[in-house]
Amino acid sequence: MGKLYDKLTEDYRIKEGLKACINCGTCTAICPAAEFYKYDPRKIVDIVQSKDDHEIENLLKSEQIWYCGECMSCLTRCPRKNAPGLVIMALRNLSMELGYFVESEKGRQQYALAKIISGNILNYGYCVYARTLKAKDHPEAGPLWEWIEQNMDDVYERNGANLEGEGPGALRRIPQEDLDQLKKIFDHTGATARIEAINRYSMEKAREMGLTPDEYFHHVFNNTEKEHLNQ
Amino acid sequence: MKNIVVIGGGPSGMEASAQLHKMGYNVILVEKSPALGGHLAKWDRLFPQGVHAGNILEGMISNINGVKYFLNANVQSINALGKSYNVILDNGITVLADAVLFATGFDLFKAEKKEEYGYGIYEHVITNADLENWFRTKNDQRIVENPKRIGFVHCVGSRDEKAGNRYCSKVCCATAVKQACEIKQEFPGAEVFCFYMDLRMFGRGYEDLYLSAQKEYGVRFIRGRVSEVAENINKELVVKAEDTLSGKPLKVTIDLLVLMSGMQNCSAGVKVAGQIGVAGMENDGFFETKDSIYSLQQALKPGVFFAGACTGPKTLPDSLHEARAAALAIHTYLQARDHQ
Amino acid sequence: MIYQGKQKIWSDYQKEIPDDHYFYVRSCIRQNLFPASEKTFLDITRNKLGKDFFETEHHTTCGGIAYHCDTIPQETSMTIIARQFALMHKYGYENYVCSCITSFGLYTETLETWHEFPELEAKIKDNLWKTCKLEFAKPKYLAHASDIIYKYRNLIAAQAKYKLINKKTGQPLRVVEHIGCHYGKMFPSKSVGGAEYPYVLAGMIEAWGGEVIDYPERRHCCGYGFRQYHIRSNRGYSLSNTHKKFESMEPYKPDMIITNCPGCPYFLDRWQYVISEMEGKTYGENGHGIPVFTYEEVAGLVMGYNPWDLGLQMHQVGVEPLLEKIGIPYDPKEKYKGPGGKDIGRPELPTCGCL
Amino acid sequence: MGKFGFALSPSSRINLDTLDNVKFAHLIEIEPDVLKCMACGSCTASCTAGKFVKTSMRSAILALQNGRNEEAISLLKSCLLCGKCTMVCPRAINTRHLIISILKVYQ
Repeated sequence: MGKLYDKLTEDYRIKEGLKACINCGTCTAICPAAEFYKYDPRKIVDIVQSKDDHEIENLLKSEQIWYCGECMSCLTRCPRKNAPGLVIMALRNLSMELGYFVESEKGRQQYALAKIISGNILNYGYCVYARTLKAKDHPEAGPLWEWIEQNMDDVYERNGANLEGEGPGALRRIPQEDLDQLKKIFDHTGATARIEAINRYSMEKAREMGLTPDEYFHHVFNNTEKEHLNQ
Repeated sequence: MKNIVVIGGGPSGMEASAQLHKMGYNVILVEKSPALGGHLAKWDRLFPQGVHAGNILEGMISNINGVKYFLNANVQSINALGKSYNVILDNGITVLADAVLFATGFDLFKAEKKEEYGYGIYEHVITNADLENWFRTKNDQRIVENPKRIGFVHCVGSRDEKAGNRYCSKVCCATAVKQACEIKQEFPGAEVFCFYMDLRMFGRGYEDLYLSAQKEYGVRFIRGRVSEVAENINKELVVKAEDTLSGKPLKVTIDLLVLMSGMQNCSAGVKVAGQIGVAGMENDGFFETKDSIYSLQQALKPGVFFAGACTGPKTLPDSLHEARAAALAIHTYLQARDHQ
Repeated sequence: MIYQGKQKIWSDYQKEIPDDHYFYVRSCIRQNLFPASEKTFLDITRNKLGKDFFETEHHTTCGGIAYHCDTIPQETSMTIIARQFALMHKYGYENYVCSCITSFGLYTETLETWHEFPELEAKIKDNLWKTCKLEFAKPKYLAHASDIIYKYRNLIAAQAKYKLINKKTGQPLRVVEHIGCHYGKMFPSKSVGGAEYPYVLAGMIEAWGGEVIDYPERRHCCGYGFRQYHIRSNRGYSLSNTHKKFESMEPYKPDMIITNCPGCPYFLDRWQYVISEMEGKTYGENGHGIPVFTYEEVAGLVMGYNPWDLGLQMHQVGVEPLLEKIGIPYDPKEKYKGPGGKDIGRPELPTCGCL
Repeated sequence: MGKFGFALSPSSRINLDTLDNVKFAHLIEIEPDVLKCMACGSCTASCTAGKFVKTSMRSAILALQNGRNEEAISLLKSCLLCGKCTMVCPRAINTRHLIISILKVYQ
């Protein structure tokens, strides 16, 4: 029926995660996001299955598709074997493909996420990496992390890691040939294109907001201004 | 005289036997348990008007006067022999039956399979059948004195692909509303909640039952399927659902939770039927009838008939209608067979 | 709670876990936050139990966190996973064990999706050849590292020096177990014990002498939420979900928490610190927090490892009260020392001073 | 937000354990028909004010049952008392009268 809906159904996560929803609410009942955000996974799935392009477009530009934590608790309980969490992933995917993600405050955070996480994978072969984990960005890591950051080599050695070392072990330096293969995989399977698209749309948005790339990063990482909480 | 074997001594089996006996057939009724009555014997009162199950059952038993029946008896083997069926019971009796009627009824869905509801794990979670038993005997330690809050969960093992049962069990909504009113009679001070997805109050008098549950008994209906039940340190139950009408997650702590277990085709019946190639349908496990509108009492195999819940969830009156229809269908079949 | 009811369910979800010969793959988060746990895993399996767990430096992240932060497409994570499987095959292994729960969930999801959509599997196979020139293979058996410790729990108990018992009272310690969401919630049949009453950690706790606590929010997510943590302004989500769990477990007075997920022990540990800073509230005894452990750390403790070799100094919530409860000796002066006893100072105490 | 840059979020979950239903009990005394609502939405569908401002009899009754009294009042404050909802209610609730009673009890 709708073009956006058809595009969504190309995603294997929609094929797997959306049969007919009966609106029973078992997903929302235990959803960690539904209690704290203006978020109801049941309603999102219902909008998608309505196949209404106008509504789906609104959804792709909305804050709500970014509230899910992808814990997949919904999948355990759905009596129709649906996975609202997988539906969300497909929506996010399409929102980024079409550049709609920059229309929402939470969607704009993809810029920072791509920089941090995809950056770590390409540079080091890890999703998170001690050298890039800064106490100033992670005050919750406590005074302990400040100490670790200041004594990183010693702390990791004492804890049996092989930080930047040769051969196997925790936090070893992953050989360049393997990082090259990861890069090839990124290029070949759309991850590089994804990063480029996120950057392109984000920089357009940054210009519109009158922010430099660094300011934009800082802004999306640290600030939210809209009311996202469900009171 | 023609022999007819009726398998299952619940309401449909008894009613069909009584009718066939009156028509002059030699009926052999086989019941696997020690008493007649099936699930009816375990029930206290019946919706919509609260008639006592015991009174109905008494009438049925007196009505089968003259029918030969065997209790504690199982069909050991059954096989086609020309146009008849050779039925051997485990008590040594063998019958060459001109027709076989499956009135094997249903098994209650095993509520412990819905692990997230904690039946058999949390002390104060019971089923609809457990509650009927308590209404009759007042003996169940899981039911505390003067509960403050009581919940009913509709669709347990029904409308649930994960539980393997996609279909609606038809009678649970009315049963839940009936039981909600009855428990409110027992504990007038308790708050009672029904968690439902759709209220299927389809029969005569059912909608009135619903209305009276709301207005006379103050039962609160929450549209949302229960997602999780947990036990707190006081052994109370923490129930989570979405109030889908307001779109918000909801939590309530209760003292007693009643799971409305749905119906499944009787596994013992399926085993017997399998010996003569009569099987449950892929989509729901209930026996396949000759068609879905006109010949509901006939199996695909000639000489094999059905009555009651073995072909899908049914109310008690539905099952009794089917029992009479099955008796007539058998009679028509045997007359036509003799003409050939 | 009726114990027999749980046993019935547990018996329905038992998986056959091969005894030996595994290709071992690390977790991004654990290498950074709990490197000693992975070291202990390999030490116990290889040196204490004499099993074959092979590791190569050529394996990488599975991309799981990026996938769940939605920064890489599904096809990318599947191809990275195919590369990991290909390495396993290349080194002659058939059993694959990963240290990460996100990976375990993603591997399982990937294998199931390939099974359901063979054309996708063919595409990934082609991707793998084009990008890495590696031969496509699938593991014969996929395990999470906690499955392995579960499998060996009685062998570990046989070598144990300590039990999860309060030395003074003789009573079993009251243990909260927290299972990573992606371990069993997506594919309950791939887990030990199922999604609702997982047994993988409960089995260890029982084998080592402790008592498992069942509290109302036991099944609730720790609140990691991927993007809900990695972006600073979203962390209220993560914090609030952990808070919900602690409020729920508080009346049971747990002595300790065991987890099998990389992120959960970090969040359950650090959010206690944040709650104490924000609200002035702590959940343990005498104003302390409740110490949170990985399963390898607990295995190591009962086997008599030096607590500081297990990396317990990388926890914000202090473990000393628990060590004393069990009767495990430790040298407080050694806690924050660098390699070879080198003095590298020590972290400042949190405001409450007592975590 | 303090030094962390984020804070604990308030729960939006409906908690029936802490529900204060004294006022609702009072409402039931003077308007017992409020219990007859089956949330069909006929009232909301026909609402004159609802075309312009978020107004819903059905949602208001539900909000009262969940102890969200302010929300209920806000869902009724634009009501014109035109009575169309009374005409369409399949349970024959005198919704017009009910609205007046709600305002009396809750304001």
